[in-house]
Amino acid sequence: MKFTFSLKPENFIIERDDERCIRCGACVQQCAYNAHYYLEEKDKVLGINHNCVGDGRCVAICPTNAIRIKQAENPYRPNYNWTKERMMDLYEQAENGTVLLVGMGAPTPHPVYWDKIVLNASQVTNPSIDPLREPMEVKTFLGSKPDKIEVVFDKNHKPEIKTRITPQLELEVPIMFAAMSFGAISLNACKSLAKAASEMGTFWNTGEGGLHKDLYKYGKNTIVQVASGRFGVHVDYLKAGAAVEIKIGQGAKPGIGGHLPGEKVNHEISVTRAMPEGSDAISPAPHHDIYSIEDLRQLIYSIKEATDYEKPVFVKISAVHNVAAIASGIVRAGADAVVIDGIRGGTGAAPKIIRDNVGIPIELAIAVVDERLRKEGIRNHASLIAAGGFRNSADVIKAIALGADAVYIGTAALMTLGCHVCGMCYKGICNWGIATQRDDLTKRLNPEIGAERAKNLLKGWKHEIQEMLGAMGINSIGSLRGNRLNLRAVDIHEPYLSILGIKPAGA
Amino acid sequence: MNSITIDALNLYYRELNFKIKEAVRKEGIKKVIIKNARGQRFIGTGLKEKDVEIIIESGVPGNDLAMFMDGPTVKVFGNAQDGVGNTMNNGKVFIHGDAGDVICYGMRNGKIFIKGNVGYRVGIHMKEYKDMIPSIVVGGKAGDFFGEYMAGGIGVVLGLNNDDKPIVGRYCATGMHGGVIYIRTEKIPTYLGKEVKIFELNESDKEKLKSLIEEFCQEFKEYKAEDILKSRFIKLIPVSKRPYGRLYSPGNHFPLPEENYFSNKKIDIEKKYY
Amino acid sequence: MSYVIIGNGPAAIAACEGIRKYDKDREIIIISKEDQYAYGRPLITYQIAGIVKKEDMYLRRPEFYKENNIKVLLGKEAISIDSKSKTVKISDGSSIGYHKLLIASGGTPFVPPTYKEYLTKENVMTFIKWADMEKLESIIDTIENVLIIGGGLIGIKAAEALVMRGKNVYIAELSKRVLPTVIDDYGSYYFHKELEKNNVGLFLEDTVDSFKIKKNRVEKAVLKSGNTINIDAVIIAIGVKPEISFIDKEIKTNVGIIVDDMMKTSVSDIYAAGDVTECYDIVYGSKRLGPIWVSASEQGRIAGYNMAGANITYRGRLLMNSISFMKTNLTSYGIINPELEYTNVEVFEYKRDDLDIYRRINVVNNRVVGAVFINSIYRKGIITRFMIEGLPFDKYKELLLSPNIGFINFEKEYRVKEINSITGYKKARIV
Amino acid sequence: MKKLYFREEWCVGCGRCEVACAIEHSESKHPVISYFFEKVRQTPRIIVERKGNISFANTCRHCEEPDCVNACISGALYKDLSGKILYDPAKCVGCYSCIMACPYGAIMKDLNRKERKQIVKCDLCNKREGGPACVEACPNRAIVFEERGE
Repeated sequence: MKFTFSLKPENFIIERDDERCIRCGACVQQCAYNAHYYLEEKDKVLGINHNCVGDGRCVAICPTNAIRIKQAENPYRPNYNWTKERMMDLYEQAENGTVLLVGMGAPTPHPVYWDKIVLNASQVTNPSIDPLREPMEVKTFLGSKPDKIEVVFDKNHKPEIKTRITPQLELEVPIMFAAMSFGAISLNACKSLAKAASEMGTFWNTGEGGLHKDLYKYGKNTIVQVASGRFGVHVDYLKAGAAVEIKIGQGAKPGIGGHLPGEKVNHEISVTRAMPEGSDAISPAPHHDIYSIEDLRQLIYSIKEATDYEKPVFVKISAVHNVAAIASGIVRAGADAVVIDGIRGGTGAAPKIIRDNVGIPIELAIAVVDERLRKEGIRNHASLIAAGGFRNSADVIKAIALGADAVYIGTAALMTLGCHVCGMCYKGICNWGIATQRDDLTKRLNPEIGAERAKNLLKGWKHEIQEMLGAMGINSIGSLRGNRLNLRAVDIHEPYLSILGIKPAGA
Repeated sequence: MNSITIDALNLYYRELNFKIKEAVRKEGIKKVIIKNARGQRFIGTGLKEKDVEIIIESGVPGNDLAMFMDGPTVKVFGNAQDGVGNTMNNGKVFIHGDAGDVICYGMRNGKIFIKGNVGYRVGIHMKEYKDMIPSIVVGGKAGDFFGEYMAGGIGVVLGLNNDDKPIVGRYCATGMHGGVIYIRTEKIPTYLGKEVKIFELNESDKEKLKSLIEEFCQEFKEYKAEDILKSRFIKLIPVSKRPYGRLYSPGNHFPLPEENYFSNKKIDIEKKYY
Repeated sequence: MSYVIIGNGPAAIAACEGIRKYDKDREIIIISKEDQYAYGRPLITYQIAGIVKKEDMYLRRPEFYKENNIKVLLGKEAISIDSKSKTVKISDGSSIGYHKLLIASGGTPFVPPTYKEYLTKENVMTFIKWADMEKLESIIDTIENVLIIGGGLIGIKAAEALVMRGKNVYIAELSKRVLPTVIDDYGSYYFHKELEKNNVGLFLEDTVDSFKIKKNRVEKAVLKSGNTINIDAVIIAIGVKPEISFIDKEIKTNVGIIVDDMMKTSVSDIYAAGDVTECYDIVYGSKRLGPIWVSASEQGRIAGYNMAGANITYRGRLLMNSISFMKTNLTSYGIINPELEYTNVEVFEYKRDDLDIYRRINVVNNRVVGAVFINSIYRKGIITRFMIEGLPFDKYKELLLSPNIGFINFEKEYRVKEINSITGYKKARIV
Repeated sequence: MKKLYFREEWCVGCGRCEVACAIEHSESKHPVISYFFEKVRQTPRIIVERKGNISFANTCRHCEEPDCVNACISGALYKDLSGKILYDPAKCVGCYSCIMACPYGAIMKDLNRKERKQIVKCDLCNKREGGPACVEACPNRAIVFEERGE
């Protein structure tokens, strides 16, 4: 162990119940951060607190539950301004002079409006519906909807739709797996999500890392992403997916590009991304062929041209100050769906200062975008997909009531695979085999298990959504979309009430 | 010869591209000649047929010529606009004139030859993987940000026209972390990206360059390969495959495990099991 | 007509099981010289030492014979075989007709003529049979000093039993070290050390010259070297030889009965298995004697299969021995001292003093031909693969010499196939 | 017959199967009690081999033609009617012939029973409901208990 002088105190304290520890060595063997150590001479297992990141692998793996990980208290004088975290960050930068990197979504105490919004339920005046006995439609179609539908009758008086419907995605449940690239997460994690999505009739997203050859078979449940780095983008890739998503921004790091460190670029990634092994995979901050809405339209249509107008094209942006105007531009540029990623959206690696301080909460963004598109009369031209920190089915249904068509879940999906939100994704040594490319770690995630668990989550949420809809007396999720009357605010003040477009509880 | 001529005058880009695709895919036509191009976008976009030739005989094709293209050859007898060979996967493009900005952005393989000048942000983020090595040869001069973020491939600027502009604009090769740029010049460009170093050409460089320039001269017949190759070139290659590796916090307080704890070495297996 | 088996050891039992795999009906008759059901002869040591009870010494439960329709003629000896009339004549005068005959008579203790007369004395015995055990048991409480003639496998196990009973043991061995057949020169040092630790008197390159008798008991032994020791009992443990005194001249024999890959003798319908045979040895590549338990069981089983009509061949015997004396244990495989037969022998040794670990691997032409492991038994059975399959030594050198022998050093394909084998390891016996 | 199969690609090398095995064969079947307070600390019948990135478990294959049973001098090892190779410690004299003969290295000395030489081997958790304990303990389904072949 390195013995260096550092001002940074430990983050976690490893408590081991010595009366329960049977010296099996599982914790030592499993911790890739080397936070456990076996002293053979004394037959003792020791913890190295400094190394602990609190990802709970040892806690889960210990056969006798002998390990507890505790948050280390601030050893310094308490100070409201200078919290332990701020001091730690400062010391870290004083030591290294670097940009602080983080993984996962922002843990900052920006208000979570979901928690202050409550749902309606039917009582007496209109009956609630029992989803166990009556049909309850949660199927959702994503894509541009025509302004009107023209129907003609042929000679035999059979109706026929004359209007040309642009390609649509059919979702059995309005929840998709968010873009996480092969690179940021392991191939086994991708496989888990892809399998779960295809079994649940929904979609997963490749992220910007291309599509590994093993994943082409899940193509019809795949959304392929085109980002500024254009990694792994070629015609076959575009055609392999069910839809193409142009990534302009990401909620966790609006305005900056991605950066996959060279040590994560192993053989498989290098094949998939078509770049040399060990080389940094840098996605520039902007797309260098998009400097205007007009340029965006050009990219959208070049993709449509390349895919023979068979695939819907999505555009993903992060939720920022004038998101409504931007979204309007995107819809007018010809996107079939707009994806908005809020400030709590996750990431494999982002500068901490950006993640925690740039962007706006997704709740507000959905509300303003939906409102603006309606006002401009173009809401039907594109679907609205929300992303960024969805934690449960209530968040999903509230987002839909605010105006979203569907949501992306990223962190929640990873948690089904074992993620404990330790936020060390950028290190590339994820103990759960998710955000890593190290062979010994990636094999800890068996896609058979991962897919089952991810699928279970979607199943559970789907049932819950049906229950909530039933309680509201609604039998189709389409009737809830943008139906803000079913929402009430508790403890939200003007002007946010008017931005969200919902009434306070009791009103 | 199995060919077709399309008059593009007054054709909407979608119609033109539809016609090209129909001809190539359904009728098996190997040579498509386009007359009177009027800035129609996406010509050749997403085409995969290897031995197809698209020749733009007159007029100017629009943006994103040969985008995502994977095999065919495109020749333009005139100027081209922005985005030529954007994210191109394979094939060849010859432009007998100037081209605009963002040429060969994120290009994965294939070759682009431009007789005249190019605009800004050319060769950004070109890639490279094993024998997939994209290359661009610019006969004239290049604007700012040539080869920015370049991750692989070969960029060549020849500066064959005699204007007094610098051969490449400012910030050439900024953030470059792979590939190589050859510039035919005596002078070192100004504001060069700090991620690259300048070298003289070695034998293998000369060979690579020779084959590219020969191909260039074969198409653009007024130039002689021997003459060009006689001139002095400089080579720019990145210092590191990881230009920003140190900018972000390494978080070095986790010593990476060298040897797994329960592996043979650490535990005295003889004591434990024998 | 029944299946007739002469002998009642592991080969006989395995043969019964082998027969019953293919033929559930036909009666099996076992002719047993001893008046006991099949028991584990090596267990005599442990019975004397008090580790097993007499009733636990039987190889099979009593019901086994009934369930499998096996008739055992206890205390009857086969006197001769008539292959023409297909009958076996037995000691009570009757003869039994056989359908298929298996000779599994095993070995008989070798007692040099000079000692033969003493065997009638009440404190002199061999150490192989049930009767020996009972004889020793009857006097065990009255004796103090015991002389064991022979420091081979039987001698060492006898010594262990007696040491465990707190007796004062002497061993007289003709060669310059104990266990001459199963251990190399250096390895025997560990046994000498362990014997010494347990106060066993060792007389090497020495044997008994004469005994002094008093009241039908041997009282003193005079050794060739001139030493005289007071003793209360003598165990003659010089070795065994195949019991072939009764067999037909037509059956081809050398020292033992020569058998083919299907355990057939040169006479049709007569099979042989166990210590009595000379069968193909994988490592030596020739037919030879190899009186070991594993091979007896294997041969018995193969013979059983073939007697019942199956057509199964034996890959060949791999010599192996596992023996321990008190805290020191030894496993050895194949050719222990290949120097005697080959010129290009490579020997790889490993010693560790604090734990008394010793490993030796003999390699000839890049093949493992023999190995000795002392106090180093952990997973060492894996080495049998190398000797049976002839795997190249240089490729797996690391594996074979590492203390942590395992499958991890094999190629992925091999180990995945092997550790997931559906039938288990078959190559050893059936090709 | 159902047997244990090991999927190397999913083994994480944690050794929980070894622990589960020891617990299952203990008297109390309690992880902590069996380790600290029982007279005999159980030796796992399953072995996890590790080297670098590779790890996998392996144990007795319950061979059709078992070498260990052939080698057993006391009848302590036997094949039961279902085909499992089982072990009767009462009959075992500790000669280690089975260890010598097993080509899988799947039989081990009982490390913790000091007063008497014994061995341990996989019994496929013979009497346990729900199949072998190692299968349940594996966090990544690297061990499966199933019927294969004919």
